[in-house]
Amino acid sequence: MNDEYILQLQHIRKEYPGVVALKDVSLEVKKGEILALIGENGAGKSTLIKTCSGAVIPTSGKIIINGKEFTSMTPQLAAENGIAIIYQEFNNVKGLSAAENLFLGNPIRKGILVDKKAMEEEAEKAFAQLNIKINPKTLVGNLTVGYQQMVEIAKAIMQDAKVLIMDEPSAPLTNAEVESMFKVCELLKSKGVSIIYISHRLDEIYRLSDRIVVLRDGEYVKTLITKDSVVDELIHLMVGRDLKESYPPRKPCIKEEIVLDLQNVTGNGDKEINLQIKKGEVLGLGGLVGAGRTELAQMIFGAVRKTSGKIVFKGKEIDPKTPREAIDFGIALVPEDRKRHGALLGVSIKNNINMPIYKKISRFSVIDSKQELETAQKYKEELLIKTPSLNQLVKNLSGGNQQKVILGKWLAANSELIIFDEPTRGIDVGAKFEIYKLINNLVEQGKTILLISSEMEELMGMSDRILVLAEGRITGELRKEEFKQDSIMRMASAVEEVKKNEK
Amino acid sequence: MKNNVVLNQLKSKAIWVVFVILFIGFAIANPRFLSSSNLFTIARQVSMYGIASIGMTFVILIAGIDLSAGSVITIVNIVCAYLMVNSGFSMPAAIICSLIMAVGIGILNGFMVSTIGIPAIIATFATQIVFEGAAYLLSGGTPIYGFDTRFKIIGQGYVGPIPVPVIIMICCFAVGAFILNKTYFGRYFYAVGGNEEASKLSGIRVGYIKYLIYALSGLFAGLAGIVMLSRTNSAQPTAGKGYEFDVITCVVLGGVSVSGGYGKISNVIAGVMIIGVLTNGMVLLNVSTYMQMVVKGLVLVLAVGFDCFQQKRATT
Amino acid sequence: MKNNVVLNQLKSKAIWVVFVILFIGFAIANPRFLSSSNLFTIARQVSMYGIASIGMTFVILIAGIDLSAGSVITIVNIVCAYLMVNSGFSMPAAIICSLIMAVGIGILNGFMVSTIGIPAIIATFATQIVFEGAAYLLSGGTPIYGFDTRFKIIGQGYVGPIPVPVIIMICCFAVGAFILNKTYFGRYFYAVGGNEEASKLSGIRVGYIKYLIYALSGLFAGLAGIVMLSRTNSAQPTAGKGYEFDVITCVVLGGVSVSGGYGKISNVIAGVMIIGVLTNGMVLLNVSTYMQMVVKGLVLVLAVGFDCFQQKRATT
Amino acid sequence: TTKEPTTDNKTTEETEKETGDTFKVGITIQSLENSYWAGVFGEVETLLKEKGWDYTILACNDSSATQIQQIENFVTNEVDLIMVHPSDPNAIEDYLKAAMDAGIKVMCWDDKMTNTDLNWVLDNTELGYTIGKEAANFINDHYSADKKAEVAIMNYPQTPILLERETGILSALEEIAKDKYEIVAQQPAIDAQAALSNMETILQANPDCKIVCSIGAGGDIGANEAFMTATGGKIPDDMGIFSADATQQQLEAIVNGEASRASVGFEGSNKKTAEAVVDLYEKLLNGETFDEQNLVRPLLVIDAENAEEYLADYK
Ligand SMILES: Nc1ncnc2c1ncn2[C@@H]1O[C@H](COP(=O)(O)OP(=O)(O)OP(=O)(O)O)[C@@H](O)[C@H]1O
Ligand SMILES: Nc1ncnc2c1ncn2[C@@H]1O[C@H](COP(=O)(O)OP(=O)(O)OP(=O)(O)O)[C@@H](O)[C@H]1O
Ligand SMILES: O[C@@H]1[C@H](O)[C@H](O)CO[C@H]1O
Ligand SMILES: [Mg+2]
Ligand SMILES: [Mg+2]
Repeated sequence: MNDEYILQLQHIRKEYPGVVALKDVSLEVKKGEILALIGENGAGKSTLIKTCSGAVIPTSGKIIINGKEFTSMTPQLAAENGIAIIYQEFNNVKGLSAAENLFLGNPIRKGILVDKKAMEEEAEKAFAQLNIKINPKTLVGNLTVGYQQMVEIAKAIMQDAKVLIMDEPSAPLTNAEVESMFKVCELLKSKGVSIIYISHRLDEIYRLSDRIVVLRDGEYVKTLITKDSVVDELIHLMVGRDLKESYPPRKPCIKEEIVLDLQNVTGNGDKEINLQIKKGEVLGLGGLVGAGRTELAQMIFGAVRKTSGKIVFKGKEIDPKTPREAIDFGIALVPEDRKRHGALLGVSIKNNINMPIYKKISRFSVIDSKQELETAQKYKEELLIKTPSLNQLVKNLSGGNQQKVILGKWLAANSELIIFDEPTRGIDVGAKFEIYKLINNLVEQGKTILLISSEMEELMGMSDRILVLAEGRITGELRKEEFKQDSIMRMASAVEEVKKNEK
Repeated sequence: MKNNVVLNQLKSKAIWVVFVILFIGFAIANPRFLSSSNLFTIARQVSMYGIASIGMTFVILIAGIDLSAGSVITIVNIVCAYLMVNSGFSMPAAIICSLIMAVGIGILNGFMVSTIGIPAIIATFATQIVFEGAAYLLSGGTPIYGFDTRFKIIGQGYVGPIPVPVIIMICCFAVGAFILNKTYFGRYFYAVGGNEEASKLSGIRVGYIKYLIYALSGLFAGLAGIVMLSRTNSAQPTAGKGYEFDVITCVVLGGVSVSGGYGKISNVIAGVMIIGVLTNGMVLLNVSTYMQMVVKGLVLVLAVGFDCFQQKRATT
Repeated sequence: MKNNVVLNQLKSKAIWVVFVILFIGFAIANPRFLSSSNLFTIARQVSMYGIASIGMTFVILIAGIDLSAGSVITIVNIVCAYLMVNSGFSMPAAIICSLIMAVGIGILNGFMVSTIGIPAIIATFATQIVFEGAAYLLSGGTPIYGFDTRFKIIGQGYVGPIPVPVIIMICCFAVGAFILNKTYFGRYFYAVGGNEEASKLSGIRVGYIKYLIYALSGLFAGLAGIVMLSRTNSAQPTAGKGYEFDVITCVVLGGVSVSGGYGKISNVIAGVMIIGVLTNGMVLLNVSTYMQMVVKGLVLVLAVGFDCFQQKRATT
Repeated sequence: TTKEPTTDNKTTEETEKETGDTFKVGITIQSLENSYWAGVFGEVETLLKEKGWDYTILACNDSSATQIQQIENFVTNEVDLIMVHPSDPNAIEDYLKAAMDAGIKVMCWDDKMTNTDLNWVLDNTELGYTIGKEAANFINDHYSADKKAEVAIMNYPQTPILLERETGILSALEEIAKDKYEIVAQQPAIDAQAALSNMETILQANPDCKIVCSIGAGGDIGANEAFMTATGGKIPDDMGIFSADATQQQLEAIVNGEASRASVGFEGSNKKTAEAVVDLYEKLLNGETFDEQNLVRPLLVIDAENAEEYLADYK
């Protein structure tokens, strides 16, 4: 065998009841290279890399690490052979400290005793290297999603692996954090570590990778040398067609009517938020992790109650105490944490889409099953949800398709105001484009949108106006013509200013 | 491919396979087992488990548990009898009052689990001992009996050849299946069982759903209590003792996931039948008490184990 | 700010507050309660709960449950007595053999839960009834007695003023706390309880950990059984009946989360003490059995409810 | 005893009050799952309340460890008398000794124990034999070697004394009705609910089973309900249930000509039993001594002939 390859996957096939996730996929990783793995949602990327650790047992095929052939893999074996993986789903233990999570499964020991102190010291160092401020003693459950992901990254790096596999590591991170992660990747590469990097953000792929492997529908499509390839080709390979612009144009559709008017809304970590959104407007909310955007969305949606201030919706003051009440007023929230808050994983696509409207489509509590099916069918087609059947459980869908199901649910609910919290996180370019078109459709139909996004490009590309939050306060507003990355960043990190104002 | 479909069908119905095996086994071991009168006897005997199992199915679907089911049966026995015998209530009035009380106990469970947030296993265990104590206090520990003879019809009557309690059970199963498959709140049960947080954010009033489910569990246990009272024609403060575990066993045998979100009434029926056939068959074969315990434990492990093993193989 | 720290400390120790309130309440209601002999009596009485609660804490930490704990106590009673009386084993040999058996039963639970994948509540319930039946079969239903008088020391002896079972309990608590806080596998218990999938993918052999935990639960229940046997000096096939629920109650009172991942031995001690003080105090106040059931249920709800309510407020 | 000095220090009035009126009694019994116990102790409670005594009645649910705990707590509480119905007498001997050493009077119900002032005993094998004898005589009257009686035993081997009772029943049948019967089933039936269910099944396996011997009230009541349903209330002459306990419900069934034929009682009724036992408490507490440590309780067969008389006692 070729010694140059540190990891080889050969003829991997994986079948699930009713689905073939991978059909004869082969892939090689060279020593010290960064290999990008890309493909649409459901292409089989996560499934493929999971076979490297035995988290998924392939139906057939073999795994060769450093020339050694494995037919059955276990997490222990993978670790022993120098493979470290950051999975797409979080894999930390909320009840243990950040330090203990870093050493999960491999604690620093003195005999049967754990050496907590040593682990905390090591953790300090690891976090410093990544340029993140986390107290090693904090329970991971008390960290934000972004920090949890940083712990994951630190954990994988700590393992001194020969191959580091990262499945959409940047999805929950903001730009600054992504930057420090890239630095670490480059450092590792210079030390001869190989990296498999999965992401839907093509700019990252171009910045980081040496070669790109494209998958489509569970099949290997092509390997490209990054510096010799162009984006359009890449997109074409991924989605099997051409995509022209990245942000579809929309007709001017902003009306005079003010749909949402927040007056001094305070609570849930936010202070005195004032904002207005007009009918048909897309209002972007920018900020760093912990800025309090999700928190604001939760209050508008009734998931958490505000402590003071007024929410005026379509001219009437409302005070939603539960999401149900907010939904009945016509408000919807597409949450950022898809698995925990968005989709009902153990329930079918059809049921998920109909969930907010079941009561409406029932007579004397009995569901009108024809209408139920029609609704689900409609949004499956509209959103191009990739599935063999509407009865498929959502947990068996790829991440991006899960997100589409959640969108379908709120479209079905016919909401007036839709709050999108990181709507394209983990979504492939093709689907992203679909979602942008959808957002346009929605506002053109007279709906109103509050868009929270940490992707600066997206925020600027899609919003009519941007408000920036920092530390729970609004620190600035930008009209379309003023959109500039630095302006947003300056406002987002205007922490000192905020503190001064407080005094 | 076709073969595979049959196999998959069989797997999802594994519990029915276990049932059929047991059934055939007993039929061979004792020919009387198959007599129509014995089959009706089994159906009559399981009717109370069947009725109570529906509420328990709902509860387990949302990853809860109702350890108070046995106590509800007991207190319904005592209260209904007390009202008829000592307070001069008419039969329907006594039944309705005691069922309302059963629902009330369910709501109390709902309050503790949903509003206060006490784990179901603890909340319903507390309810269990409180109402067991209350049943003793109310009855003074002695049986209450001497009801209107019409009261017997519920547990001992027949419509044609079919025992009334069996008809009640079938109706309850139908209602249970209807709720789960056809109504919107039945859908909510699965949703809440699968992911409470996401359900809340999809607009489901999770708190209410929990109240509803525990109230229904109380109601079905109460109904089982009424049937039991009519069958024994005498109320004992020990009537429902330990019943909850038999009922939970039926439900779990029927494949309802104790971690919530999955389960079907049709398979619960198989679970109920297995317990019925097993108990009946062992007495028919005059198996001693001690051995009955051992055998029940083993069958439980084998049946559930077979099911779990299948599923484990299917998912990795 | 400082105030807040004190408050938070208090909250995380809410169960100790409940304990102190109960303690002071009983001390005021009946002065005899505070006599040193009564306090030692309480400690001696809870020793079996305390010992068994450690294994149960481990099990509940991984979101499991061990309904067979009571049965293990029973069968250890019967087997140890049988070996000493009928098979002529020496005292230490009999103790060791029966503890090995207890561990074996735990391993069996581990096998069913971990390897086959049967839900813990069902697997251990099956074990419970099988070994309860087995205990009857072995003893023929009658007590076994007539041990070497030295055997009494374990459950009835004293070292200075301190009862031996209390010393055993304290040692067990120390071992339990040591395992959970200091050893690497103790930390794995939290990991597995908090996120099984992540633990597996991080290279923790989750299967082994489960075996270990159920085996330890068997061991601690077995130890409790030996102490009980020495205290009663006679083995009965009903010895441990229903014990598991008292033990689970102690553990949950002690704040161990039934959904796994969170819990501390120090608070479990408070849970054990509450049950002990409550049982003792109510007898001192002449509360009858029926009322005791009602009161126990209420205290359980209030104590756990208080705790849950605090936590609910803290997290929203 | 240790108690005397304290009484000496009190004024005569107080002394009189203490000896003449108020005592503190602790009672621990095996379980309340059986309606006999619940019934008798309901009456005992009424009597103690009338007297104005302090009392605590506890059930140990068949657990010796719990019973020991209850005895210890009674001792701490300095009761004047402890009455035990042992779950397992061997287990509590030591602890009763400690109670006696603390100057507490100790009485045992049912077993011949050592460390007690008085044992109020029942020979359970004898009791079982009496039940069996009634059944055997009935079998002799209605069945023969050619037409054997099919007998079902409602037992409860989980409790030792009830196991003894079952043994007694079996030996009486064997001695008195040899060859004229066949035991077709032995199934547990501590409560009416289980008994009913088991009897129905037994009737399926053995449709000609018409004789039932039960160790207690639960088996009697449940089997009676099963027979009444099976025969539509028309109980044939050769059908009969023979049992222990003689509770009101059982006596009413006998009087009404249902399947229950005879039940072996003790003092006659719950009330009489309660009076008898409270009377013994009083005697013990007033320092009376008994010639024999074991006071054997009478056994009383109640059947159609005398049932009315004892039933009157309940009304
Ligand atoms: N447990 C499972 N059961 C059935 N089908 C599954 C299961 N896991 C994955 N699949 C299917 O396998 C296919 C590949 O999924 P995978 O998660 O690997 O996609 P992906 O490329 O990682 O997508 P994304 O970019 O959205 O994360 C999908 O069609 C998915 O529906
Ligand atoms: N469960 C929790 N326990 C304690 N603190 C929390 C918890 N969840 C969030 N926080 C805190 O709340 C703050 C807001 O976090 P969050 O990431 O939700 O903000 P955000 O503005 O929505 O971020 P993003 O820009 O990623 O949307 C953070 O400072 C975080 O530490
Ligand atoms: O166990 C009890 C007692 O021994 C009593 O004395 C008679 O009835 C039985 O049920
Ligand atoms: Mg993926
Ligand atoms: Mg956020």
